[in-house]
Amino acid sequence: MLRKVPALLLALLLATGLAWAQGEDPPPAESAETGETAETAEEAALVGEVEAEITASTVSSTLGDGMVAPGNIVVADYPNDAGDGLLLYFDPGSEADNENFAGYAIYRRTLGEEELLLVGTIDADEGAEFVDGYDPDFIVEPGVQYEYQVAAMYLNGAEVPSDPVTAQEVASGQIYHAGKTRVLVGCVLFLGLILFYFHAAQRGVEMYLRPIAGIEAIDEAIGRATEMGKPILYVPGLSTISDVATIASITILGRVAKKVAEYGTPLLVPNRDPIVYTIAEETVKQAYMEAGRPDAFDKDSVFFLTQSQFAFVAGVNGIMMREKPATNFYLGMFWAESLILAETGSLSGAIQIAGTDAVTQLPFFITTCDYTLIGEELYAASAYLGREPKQLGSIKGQDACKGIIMAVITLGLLLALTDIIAGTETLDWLKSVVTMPIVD
Amino acid sequence: MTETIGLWVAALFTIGIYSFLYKENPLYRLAEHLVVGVSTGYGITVTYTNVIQPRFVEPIANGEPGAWILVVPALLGLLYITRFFPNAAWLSRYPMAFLMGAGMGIGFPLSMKASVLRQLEASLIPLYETGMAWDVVIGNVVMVLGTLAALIYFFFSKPHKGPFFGTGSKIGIWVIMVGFGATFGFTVMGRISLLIGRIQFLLGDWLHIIK
Amino acid sequence: MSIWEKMLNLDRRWIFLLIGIACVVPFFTPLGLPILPSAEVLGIYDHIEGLGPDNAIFVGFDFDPGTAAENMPMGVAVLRHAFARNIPVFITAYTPLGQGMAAMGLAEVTDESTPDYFKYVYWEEWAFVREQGIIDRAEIEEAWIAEGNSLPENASGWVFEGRDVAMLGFLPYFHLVILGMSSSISSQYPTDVGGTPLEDMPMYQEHKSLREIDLAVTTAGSSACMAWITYGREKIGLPIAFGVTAVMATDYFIYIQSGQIIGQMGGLRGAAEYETLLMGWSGDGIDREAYASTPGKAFVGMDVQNIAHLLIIFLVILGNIAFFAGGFHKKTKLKGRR
Amino acid sequence: MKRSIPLAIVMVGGILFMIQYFIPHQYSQTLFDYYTEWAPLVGAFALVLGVGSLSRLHSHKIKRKAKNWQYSYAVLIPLFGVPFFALIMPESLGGGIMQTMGGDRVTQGVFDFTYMNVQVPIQATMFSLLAFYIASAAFRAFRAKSALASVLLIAAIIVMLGQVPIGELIGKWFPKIGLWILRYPNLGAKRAIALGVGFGMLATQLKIIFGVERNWLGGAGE
Repeated sequence: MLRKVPALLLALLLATGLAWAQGEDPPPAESAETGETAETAEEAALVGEVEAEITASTVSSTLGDGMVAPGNIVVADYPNDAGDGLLLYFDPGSEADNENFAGYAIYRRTLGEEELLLVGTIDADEGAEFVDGYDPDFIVEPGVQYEYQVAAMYLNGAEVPSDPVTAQEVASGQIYHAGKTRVLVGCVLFLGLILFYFHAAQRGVEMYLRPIAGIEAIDEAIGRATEMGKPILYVPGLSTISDVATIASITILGRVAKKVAEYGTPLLVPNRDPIVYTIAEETVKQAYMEAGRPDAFDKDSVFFLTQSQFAFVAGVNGIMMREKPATNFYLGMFWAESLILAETGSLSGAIQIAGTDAVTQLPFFITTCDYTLIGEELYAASAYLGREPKQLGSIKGQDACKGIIMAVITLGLLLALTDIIAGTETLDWLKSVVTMPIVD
Repeated sequence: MTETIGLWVAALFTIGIYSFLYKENPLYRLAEHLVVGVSTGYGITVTYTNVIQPRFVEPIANGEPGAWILVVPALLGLLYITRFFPNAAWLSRYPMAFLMGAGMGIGFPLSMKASVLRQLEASLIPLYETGMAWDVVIGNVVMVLGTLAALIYFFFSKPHKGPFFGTGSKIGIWVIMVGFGATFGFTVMGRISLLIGRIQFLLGDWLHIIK
Repeated sequence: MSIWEKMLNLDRRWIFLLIGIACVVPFFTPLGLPILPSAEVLGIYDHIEGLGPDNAIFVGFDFDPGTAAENMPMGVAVLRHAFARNIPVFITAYTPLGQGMAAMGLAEVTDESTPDYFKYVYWEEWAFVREQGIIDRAEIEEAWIAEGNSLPENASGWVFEGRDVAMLGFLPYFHLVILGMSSSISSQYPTDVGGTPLEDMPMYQEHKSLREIDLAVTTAGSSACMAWITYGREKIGLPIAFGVTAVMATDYFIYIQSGQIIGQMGGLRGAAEYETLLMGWSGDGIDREAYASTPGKAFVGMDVQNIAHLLIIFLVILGNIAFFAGGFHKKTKLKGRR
Repeated sequence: MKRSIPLAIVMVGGILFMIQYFIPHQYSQTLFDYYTEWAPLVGAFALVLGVGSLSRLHSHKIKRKAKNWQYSYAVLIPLFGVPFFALIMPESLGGGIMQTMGGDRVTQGVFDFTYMNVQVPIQATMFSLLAFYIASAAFRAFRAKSALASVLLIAAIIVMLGQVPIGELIGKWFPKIGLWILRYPNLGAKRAIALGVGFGMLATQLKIIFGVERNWLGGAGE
């Protein structure tokens, strides 16, 4: 598998690099004011483009008192939208130096209409750009020809309007959002890898998964219980069957039950969710059959306790104190009760093996139990034991993606070191390949 | 008056639940059941007044133009009820499918962006820049190497042997343990905070012994 | 039975009693130790400090009563800060029970018994001001006072319903609601919880979609806060701040470092840091305005937390000494364990 | 009809909206707007499932006089009582719900009363029980059994001391080291876990969309 990682990485870099090179993020052009956010940088860049495209349309009206109104209004379609936005850009008039200057008012009308509507204002310190169409009361219709007027507003209430200008472009929706190429590459890559490994697994291609130390411990713990002639307690988590951890736990339960059936050790499986209960019962029964001892299956070994979280814990604690199981398994999804379960178990002197993907509960299991399957180790252990193609394929696909991430981070580390030693700026280049604009 | 009664009821339940620490008892059991009933009842009310009334009942009653189309999602939602009739239970899969499919589809690219690509982007940081404090430099190295090492630990396609995978996974598990230590410490703080909140209620709001 | 074994087999109700005492006694002997605000909390404070009546924020009460002890002081502190600066606040909830929490939080800030409370002016009460066509925040207050209303002595300001605050409440499938609000808030919430149409509210008329909002603070006891990042931040670039329970706080540092959130209050400590800032903390040499005269619940709670933490640490160490000295570690050993 | 159509809806909806993200065009936006408008309405009815199964379970318990059956009334009465008072009863008889809870408008109805004085204290107190359990587990169960567990406990103690003001009195560097742990090694570990979880979540979403994962169909007959 790992041999494929560099090739995949190359594909990723190639694809993102290509997208990047095509200039969907043009270098920030100079603008009247430099915005700090990527948003304004993008807009500024866009304005630069528009400026290059459109040369004409200069309407600067000179008024009394030597006041010059804003002019050179340029209207362009806002890119990557549903055709509901227009970008307005203009040159400030003489108001920019006036201390009474309060901001701009933007007026709009559909071509051929009389009345100008105030669609928005710009504060004095916000520059000379405006995106029209964000106000749900004055939406921009795609394909409609508008006329715009920009008026400089003064603190005394006076307005110095420009002449109305017919918009050079009409709003239109785009079929593809050019700013989302990196996300697209990521999605396609992930989708491709997962589907590839799904098919490979279903075709029966042999797939390597490294041995997981916890599995050894599981077998050993079952052996220990058998020696002592005491029961084994298996809690398949407190969540529903829609939780991945529960599904993983049920697979492991099958394996444990089979071993238990072979050794003839008693098994106790308390449940909180009624559906998980029925599935767990099926699984254990099946395991006894596979072990060739269907008659040894005790119907009362898998049981439903209660749905209430703390009442369930109280019930399981009672079992631990009465039956004194030699081994406790807590595999699946756990919440705050993890601590109460594991504490009681450790007091009863049992060997405890836990496994969950609930990060907040893992520290308690690690300090209290003898062995803990951390996060994804639980899924991997289940795939390893269950050998179910679906599960295996999914684990392998995710692993491949992790491989790509690892490769990029390693590359980043190397480039960062190069930068320190040689004083270059290679990391910035790599970062620009993966960095996405904040706004879609 | 109502307020005083309310305080006493709340205090009674608070103490009743704490009595569980000594021994399981009927008051605790009552509280355990009540909380299920009240929260669901509350949910029904709020859902009706916040969703069904303004989004369905009112537009239809006011005869808003085009409101009739809302009958479609409402009927779809009503199919959930079929769940309780074994013969028609399968119909309840339709509203679930409507919500599930599109929900997953909308979430997929956004999760890819927020949880994967953004995190990748954030781990590409310069380790050292002029003027950086030494603890930040060490921190940056620990952070980037830590992410890489912990990823190696969760990588299942290679045995944990050799300088890259062997050492990497060992460093990885140590870093993970430090991270879990932090979670542990914070969790302790959180649980105690909840207790302090209840004591503030008992001693302050109810008994007025403390401010 | 050795002395260690006896110790470890101590009835745990004694320990329960011990922690109970450790959390009650300090209330009567306050230490009053200072709390230093961290960069993560300052990030939120400074952002809100840079806003004013022309801006607007969202505050999500995205938690249930179970974690109210931690989350409520955060929500209350942010509301207090916003009201003091006359920043309009839209209040939402992720769960039905969260709506009740939001109502309680708002009530706490506007209740007469709270020190430095804000006098709440109901929508219908100031109708006459709206009829005059006044929209500016300062002018509204002027017109309201001109009508013979005066600020109660222990109150620190007015809150005009519909101008300073709108209680939007709970909606199911909240991540879709966030997405929907990115084009128009009123498409998701035609009215507030009380039935007042949003379209009539001055604060809505000035801020019609999430694009015109300057910050969303989500106080959460579950992963609900992630919806704001995935669907708010990544979709329209809305600045987000977290107020999360301590249990979750360590998991979300990655979003601060990646720049996806501007700051985070973690657990009671985070809330206490914010309260310190609201009281005009100037330990770093910067003069801050004091918005509150008395410490809030979180600050007082942190005082109590001191002793409890020391007790827990003591118990861990003592327990381990007993365990190893008593030789229990030899009894249960698995080859495969780590 | 029973399985294949829902599976097809999921697949079509999933793929459609996955692609929709990349298409800003107005038709795509309209489709999206319809969905965000309808989904909460459809989702609101899902509450029926919870109410139905609760009332069925508890009425059965009462009928069969199962163990602790009396307590089932404590579930059923508020389950229907709360919405009945809130939505149907007039305000003079304890009905109605709060309008806004700002200011001095005292709440009187059953709806507000049960929330403030039953729901809030019970739920908050239940969770606070964990403070007691954590103390007991601290003494009796949290063991530094191995080098790794010791690292975990030491980091935990530093962070715990760093979080409370008294930590600074004990050692000036406790808060500093505590924060350093949170910002760097903790962040490194959590990012790796988050990436793993992220991939796991994405894989699950794909499995549901493509009908590989069908557990959500369960329990409604074949």
